Amino acid sequence: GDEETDTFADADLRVGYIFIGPINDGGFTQSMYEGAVASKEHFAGAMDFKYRENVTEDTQEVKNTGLSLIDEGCNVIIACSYGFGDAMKELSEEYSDVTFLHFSGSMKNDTNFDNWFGSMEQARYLTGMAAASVSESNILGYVAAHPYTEVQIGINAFTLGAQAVNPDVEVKVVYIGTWGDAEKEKNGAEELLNEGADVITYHADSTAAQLAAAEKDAWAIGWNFPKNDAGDKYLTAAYWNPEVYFNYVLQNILDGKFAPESYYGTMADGLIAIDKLNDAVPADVQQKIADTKAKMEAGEFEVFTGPINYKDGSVLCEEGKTLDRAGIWSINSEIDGVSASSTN
Amino acid sequence: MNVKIIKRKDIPKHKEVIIRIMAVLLSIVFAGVILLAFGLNPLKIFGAIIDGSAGSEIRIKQTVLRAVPLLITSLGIIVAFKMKFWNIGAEGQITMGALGATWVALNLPEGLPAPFMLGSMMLGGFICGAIWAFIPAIFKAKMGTNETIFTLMMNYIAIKFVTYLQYGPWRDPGAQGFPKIAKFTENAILPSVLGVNIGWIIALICVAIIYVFMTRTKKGYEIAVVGESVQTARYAGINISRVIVIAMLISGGLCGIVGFIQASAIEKTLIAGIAGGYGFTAIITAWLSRLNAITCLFVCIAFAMLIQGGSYIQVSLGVSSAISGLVQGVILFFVLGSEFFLQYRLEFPKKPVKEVA
Amino acid sequence: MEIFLAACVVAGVPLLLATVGELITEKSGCLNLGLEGMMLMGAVMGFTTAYATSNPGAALASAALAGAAGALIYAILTVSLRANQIVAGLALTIFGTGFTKFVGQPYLGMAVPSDVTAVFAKTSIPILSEIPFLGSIFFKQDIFVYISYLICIIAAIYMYKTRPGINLKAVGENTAAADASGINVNLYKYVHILIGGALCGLGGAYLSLVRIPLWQEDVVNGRGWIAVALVIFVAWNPIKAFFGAILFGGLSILGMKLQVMGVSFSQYLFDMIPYVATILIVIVSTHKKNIESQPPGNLSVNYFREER
Amino acid sequence: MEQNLAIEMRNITKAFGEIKANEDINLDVLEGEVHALLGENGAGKTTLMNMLSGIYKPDGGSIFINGEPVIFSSPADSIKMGIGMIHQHFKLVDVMTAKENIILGQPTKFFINKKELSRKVKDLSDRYGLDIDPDKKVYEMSVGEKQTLEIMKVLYRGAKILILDEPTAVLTPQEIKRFFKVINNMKEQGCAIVIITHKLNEVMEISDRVTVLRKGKSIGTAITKEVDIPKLIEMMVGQKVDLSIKKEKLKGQTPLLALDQITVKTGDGKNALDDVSLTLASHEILGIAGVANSGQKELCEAIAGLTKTSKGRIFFEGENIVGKSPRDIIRLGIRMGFIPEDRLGMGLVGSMDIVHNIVLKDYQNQPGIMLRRGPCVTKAEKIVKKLDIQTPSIYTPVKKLSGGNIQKVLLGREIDSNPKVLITAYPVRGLDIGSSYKIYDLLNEQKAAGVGVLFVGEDLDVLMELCDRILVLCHGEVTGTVDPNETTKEEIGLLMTGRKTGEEGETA
Ligand SMILES: Nc1ncnc2c1ncn2[C@@H]1O[C@H](COP(=O)(O)OP(=O)(O)OP(=O)(O)O)[C@@H](O)[C@H]1O
Ligand SMILES: Nc1ncnc2c1ncn2[C@@H]1O[C@H](COP(=O)(O)OP(=O)(O)OP(=O)(O)O)[C@@H](O)[C@H]1O
Ligand SMILES: [Mg+2]
Ligand SMILES: [Mg+2]
Repeated sequence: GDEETDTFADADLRVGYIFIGPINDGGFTQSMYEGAVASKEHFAGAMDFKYRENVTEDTQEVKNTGLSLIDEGCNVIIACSYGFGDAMKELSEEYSDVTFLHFSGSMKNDTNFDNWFGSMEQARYLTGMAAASVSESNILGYVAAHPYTEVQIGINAFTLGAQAVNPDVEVKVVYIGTWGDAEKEKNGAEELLNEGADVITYHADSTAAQLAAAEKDAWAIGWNFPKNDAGDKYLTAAYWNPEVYFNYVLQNILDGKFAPESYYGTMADGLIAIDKLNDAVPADVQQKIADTKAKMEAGEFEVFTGPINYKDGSVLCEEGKTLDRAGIWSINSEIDGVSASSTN
Repeated sequence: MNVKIIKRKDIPKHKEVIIRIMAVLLSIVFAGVILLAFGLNPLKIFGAIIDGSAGSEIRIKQTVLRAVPLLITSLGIIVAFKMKFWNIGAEGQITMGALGATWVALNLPEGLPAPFMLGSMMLGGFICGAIWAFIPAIFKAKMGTNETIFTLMMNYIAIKFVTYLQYGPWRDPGAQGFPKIAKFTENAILPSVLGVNIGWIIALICVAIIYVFMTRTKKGYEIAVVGESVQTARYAGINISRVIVIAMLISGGLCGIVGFIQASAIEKTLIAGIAGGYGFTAIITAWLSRLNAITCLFVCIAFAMLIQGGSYIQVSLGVSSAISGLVQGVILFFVLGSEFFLQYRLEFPKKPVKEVA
Repeated sequence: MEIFLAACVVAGVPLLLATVGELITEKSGCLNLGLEGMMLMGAVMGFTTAYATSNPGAALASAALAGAAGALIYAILTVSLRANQIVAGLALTIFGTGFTKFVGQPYLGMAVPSDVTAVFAKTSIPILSEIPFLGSIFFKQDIFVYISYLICIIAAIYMYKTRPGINLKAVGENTAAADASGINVNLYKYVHILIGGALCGLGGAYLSLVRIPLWQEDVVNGRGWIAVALVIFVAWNPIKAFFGAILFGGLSILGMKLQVMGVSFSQYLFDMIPYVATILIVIVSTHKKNIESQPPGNLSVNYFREER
Repeated sequence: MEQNLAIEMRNITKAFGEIKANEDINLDVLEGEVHALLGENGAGKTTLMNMLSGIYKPDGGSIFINGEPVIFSSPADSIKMGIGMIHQHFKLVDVMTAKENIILGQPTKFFINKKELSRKVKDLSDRYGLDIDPDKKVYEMSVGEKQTLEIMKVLYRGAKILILDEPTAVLTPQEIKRFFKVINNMKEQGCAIVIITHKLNEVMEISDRVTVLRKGKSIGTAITKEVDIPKLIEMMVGQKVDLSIKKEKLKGQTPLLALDQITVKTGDGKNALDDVSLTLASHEILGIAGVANSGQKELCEAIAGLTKTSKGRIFFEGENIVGKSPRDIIRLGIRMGFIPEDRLGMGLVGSMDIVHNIVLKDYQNQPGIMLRRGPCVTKAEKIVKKLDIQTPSIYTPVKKLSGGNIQKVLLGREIDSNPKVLITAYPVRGLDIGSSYKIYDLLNEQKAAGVGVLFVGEDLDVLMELCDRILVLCHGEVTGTVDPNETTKEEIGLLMTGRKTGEEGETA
C-alpha cells in the first residue's frame, strides 16, 4: 500500500516498465521483470519501479501507459517490446526530462531516448552446439513465431552452432504465424517431433514447445528465461539477463552520464546468457561450449563468420569475413542446413 | 412467490434516469463485493478509475482518444442495427478502413499537401470499410444470408489479411527486418486541436450527421421502416436491397473512417491489431444508447472513462488491469439487465383476489 | 498419416466440446456469443482446481461449473430479463476474459500437478485401438478425448431420440408452440444454456489441463469464435460436429504439417480458411433453402408468453 | 341427466396495459356441453380462453376446474387438468412431423419409439375418423391438415375440456361438417367443449349454450335453443342494429382495372393464383369471397405490385402494370390504395407515430434527400378528425392504439391519397360493429366518388349486401362471379368449395 508509494517517491530513479506480457509468464516478460527486481535490490533505495503488464503493441495503448507512468512520477521509462518504439519516440519528444529506453530496434535521439538489445545469436549458437551433441536423429526442431530477421538470426545462429558440433545436422523450422498461442506452439513442436526431430527449441512466447518435447521424450531447449518445463529433458536455455543493462544504464543516469548509444549487450557483459547444461551433453562438447563461450566473451569469436550461404545458395557471408551488427540485422532468410518452407 | 411482469406503457424520463443510475450503482456495489472477495479495496479502485480517466488534463485527453474510435464505430453500428442488420463485423471494417487509408498514404506522391492527402486517406478508409460491409450486405439483400456470422467471420479474414500484408508484401524494407509497414510521412498524419488529434472533431461531426440522417432524411426513414417490418417496406415501395446495401455502406464506411483515424493519428501506419477491440465494444455502447446518436455520445464517453481508468489502476495501485475487464463485464450485465425494468415493472400481488367461492 | 489425423482429433477436441455446447444452446433458441468467455472461465477454474486439489475429477467438475456459471449470467439476462442476445453474449466474453486473467494471474506459468496430468496421459483403448488405421487415430488418445466422443454421442442420442430432445427442438423452432404444448420453455432454455456453458467450460479445460498444462493467460485464443462458426458449418448436428471439429482442428495444424513437408505457402492466408469456409457454408445453405439445415426458427428471438 | 360443472370462471379480470381485455367475466361450462363463446373482434374471447389454457395469468378472479380451485402458472398446469386448446393461430412446429408435434410436452417414455408412436397416432386418427399421415412434416401440410393435426394433439392428450378458438375459419363446409361430427362425438363422451366462432349459424347448429362478450365484459349466457340470431347480435353489439347496408347501382362505369389470366406461384412451385381474370370499374365494389388462404392475399399483392406474377397481365386504365414495383406504381402516379390484411405487419410501422405513418405513402414523391413531415402533420390532423381516431396525439406510436384505431389510420391514409382503385383486405377485422358500418359507409362514399373498390371479405352477408359483384376464389382459381341480387349464400358457399358455375353437383 502506501509504504511502497513512499519508497517510490523517495527514490532518485523512478523507473516505469512497460511489459508486453504478464510478469510471471515464464518467458520474456518474466526475465525483464526479475531484472527490474534485481536492479531495485542493487540500487538499495535509490531505485524503485512501477510497471504495467499485458500492454498490447498498439501505439495508443503504449503511449497511454507511458503517460500514466510519467503521471505517477517516473523519470525513466523502459519499454520492453519492439512494438513500443513509436510511442516512446513520441513521448521522448514531449517529455525531455524523462529518459526512454526501448528494447530492440534502432530508434534513439541525442538526449533522452535510446534503444538496447543484445547479441542473442551468441546464446543461440551455444544452445545449437548442445542440441547437436544430444541428437540421435540429427534433426533439430525449431518452432518460430514469424519469419523475419530477428527470428531468422536466432535460427541461423542455432544452426551454425549445431553444425559446429555435427555438420550433418538438419534444423527443421515451423513458423506458427503468431506469438501468443500456446497450443499452436505445441502443435508446431509435435509436427517437428513427428518428422523425427529429437531436440526442440523455439522462438515464441510460451514454453509449450518444451511440454511437447518432454511428452515425446525428446530434448527441449528453453528461451528467454531459464524456466524448465521439460523436467529431465531440459537441455539448457538461451536467455536474457536484463539487470546487467538496467544497472549499467541507471547508474549512468544517476551519475548524469547518460548518453544514447544503442546499447548492444553480449555474452561478455552478461546480458546474454545460457543456462547450465544438462549432464547429457557429452563432456567434450561441454568443454567445447565453454571454450566457445570464453572466446565470445573475449571478443575472439563471431557467430556469423563466413562462408555462410542461404538455403537457396546465395551468399550471406563470404569466406574469411564476419557479419557486423548491421550485417546481422539484414539477414532475411534461413541458411543452408535449415529446412523451412513458409513464405510470408 | 407470485410475480407479475407488467409492461409499462410509457416511462417518465426521470424514472428512466433513476433506473439507469440504480443499475450502474448496483453494478458498482456488486463489482465491489467481488473485489472485496479477492482482498482488494473497492473504494480505492473505483476512485482510481475515476481519477485515472478524468483526474488530469493528460488523462482526459487519453479518455478522449479512446472515446473517438468507440463513438464513430458505434454510430456505424447504430445505422446497421436500426435496420436490424446485426453487423458484428465492425472490427474487420475498421481494419480494412485502416488498410485503405494506408494504401492511399503509401501510394500517393509524397509531397502532397496535407489536406489533400488526409482527405484522400479518409476517402480510402471509408471505401474499404464500406466494401467490407458491402460483401455481407449484398448477400443478405439478394439471398437473405444470415449476417451475424458472416460479418463476424469477415473480421478475422480482415485481420489475417493485414497480418499477411504486414509480414509479406507491405513489409517496410527500411525497418531493419522488423515486420512493419512503413510509417506515414508528416502530411499523412492528422493534426491536433486542443492537444488531441482532430479525430474528436470528426467524431462530433459524425454524431450530428448520423443524428440528422437517421431522424430527418428519407434514407434514414427507409432504414427505420425496413428495420421495423420488411413487409411494410415492400408495401411502401422501398427498394429493400438498396436500403440494406446503402445502410451497410454507411455503417462500414464509418468504421472505415475509424480505421483511418487510428492509422493516421495513432499508429501512423497500419498494424494488424489496429481495431483494438473497439468493433466489439461499440456494439455494446450502440445498444446501450438505444440506437440514438446523441445518447451514444455520452455512453461512449462513459465507456472510454471506464477503459481508461481501468488501464490506469494497474500503474497507480499495482493491481491487475484484468480488473478493468471484470468490472466492465459486471457493469454491462447490470445495465443490460436494467433495460428490462425500463420496459416492465414487477408486481407482487399478495394472493389472487379470492381463493374459494 | 495416422499420426497427423490423430493430432487433428486432439486439436478438434476443444472445438468439438464448445461446438456441441453451443449447438445445444442454439437449439433452445439462444445464440450465445460468449463462448470465448465461457471457455476461458472453464480453463482457469479447471486449472486452479487441479492445482489446488490434484484431483482430475474435481478439476473437470469445476471447469464445467465455471462455464455453466458464465452461461447462467447469460441466461438470466436473456431469458429472464429479455436482453438482446448478441449484446449479452459479447458482454459475457468481456467479463469472462477479465475474470480469467484476474483469477489466473497468480498461477501464470505454473504447472498442472503430475497426478492430474498422469490421468490425462494417452491411454489406448484395448480392442478398439487395434483396429487398423482408425484405431490409432481415434483410440490411442487421452481420457478427455474419449469423454468428448461420449458427449458427442450422448448429445446426438439426446437430440434425436429422446422426448426432451424433441421438446428442445420445438423450443428453438417455435417457442410459442412449445409453450402452448405445456413445455416449460424457460426451464428448457436455462438448462440447455447451462449445459452449453458447461461443455464450453470443458472445452477450455481441455486446453488448460491436457494440452497446455501450464497456466497461460490466453489459452483459448479465438477458438470460441471458431466454434461459433463450426455450429453453422455442421448445421446444428452433433455427429457432423464431430467431423467438423476434426476438420477445423486439422486445418489449424495442417499449415505446420505442410511446412515440415516442405510445401511453400503463406501461413497467414492459410489461417483464413476456416473463416472463409464458414462464410461459404452460410451462403450455400441459404442458397439451397434446405429447410432442414436452417438455423432454429426462433434463434436469437426472446420469448415472452404474454407478448404478441 | 345430472351434469357436473367442468369449468367455472369467476370475476375474471385481465388487462394489457391500458386495455381491459377482460373485466369481471363469469363463465360456466358443463360436462357434455358445447358452449359457444361469441363476441366481436377484440371482445376478449381469446384472452379469456388463454387464461384457461395457462398462457395468460388473470389479474383477478378465480378458476375452478371440476369444482376444484386452480391457479395455472403455465400451459403445462392447464394440460394436466385435462384442458386442451386449439389456438386461433396454429401452434405447430413446422420442421417437425405430425407425430412429433403430437407428443410435444407429453410425459411419454424418455426414449422415443417412433414406430410405436406412429401406430398410436394412426389408431387415434382411425377412431375419430381423422385422416393424418404421422410422418408428414408440418411445412408440407395444407391448412386443413394442420387443423386436423391440432385436433389430434388435443385428442392424444385425452383432454376432457376442449377449447376451440375459431377452428372453422380455415375450413371448407365439408371439413366443417366432419369437424362437427368429431365435436359431437366428444360431447357424447362427456367432454366439455368451448367453441369460439364468428359464424352465428354455426353457433346455432353446434352449441348447447352461448355466452356473449362485449368489450371485455360478459353480457350473458343463453340456452341456444331459446335465442335467435338477431337476439345474439343484439347481445354482441349492445343495441338493435339495422344490418342493412345501402347499396346503389351507379351509372357511368368506366373500366379501371383488368386482370388477364394472372398466375402467381408460391415458393414451392404451386399456383397460389391460377389463371385469374377479373375487371373492376369505377363506381363499383367488387367482392372477393373464399375460405381463408384461397389466394386472396396473392391477388391483392399481385395487383399492388408486391408479388411476382408468373403469367398474365394487369391493366390499370389500359396500361399493363405487370412487373412494376410498388415504387414504380407510386412514382408513375398510379393512384391505387391498398389496405392489407396484416396491418402492423404490412402497411403501418408500429413503432412510429401517426405522422410518420402518413409519410410512408408520401415521401417517395418528395424532392431532395430530406424528409418533409410538415404537410403530413396537417394530413394527420385531418384524418384523425375525419375518422374520429382515438389517440392521445398524432405523435403517438401507432402500435399503442387500439386495433380499430390502427385500422382507421391505415384506411384514412389510403383514402386520403385520392385513389382510383382501392384494394381492401378484411378492412373491418378488429373493429366493432359501429366502426365496421362506418367503414362500409366510407367505402360506399368512395364508390360514389368514382373509385373502384376491391373488397376481400369473410362475412358472406356483408359481401352480399355491400358488393355489386362477388368473385369467388377456391384454391387460387376463380370458381365464379356472381351478382348478389341473383344468388344465395348457399350458392356462393358451394363455389367456395370449388364447384364452378355451370358444373353440376361435384362433391368434395
Ligand atoms: N398479449 C396482448 N398484449 C396486449 N394486448 C392484448 C394482448 N392480447 C390481447 N390483447 C388485447 O385485448 C383485447 C382482447 O383481445 P382478444 O384477442 O381476446 O379478442 P378476441 O375476442 O379473441 O378477438 P378476435 O375475434 O379478433 O380473435 C384486444 O383489444 C387486444 O388488442
Ligand atoms: N403463406 C403462404 N406462402 C406461400 N403460399 C401460400 C401460403 N399460404 C397459402 N399458399 C398457397 O396458396 C394456395 C392456397 O392456399 P391453401 O393450399 O393453403 O388453401 P386450400 O387450397 O384451401 O387448402 P386446404 O383446403 O387443404 O386448406 C396454395 O397453392 C398454397 O400453396
Ligand atoms: Mg381471438
Ligand atoms: Mg381448402
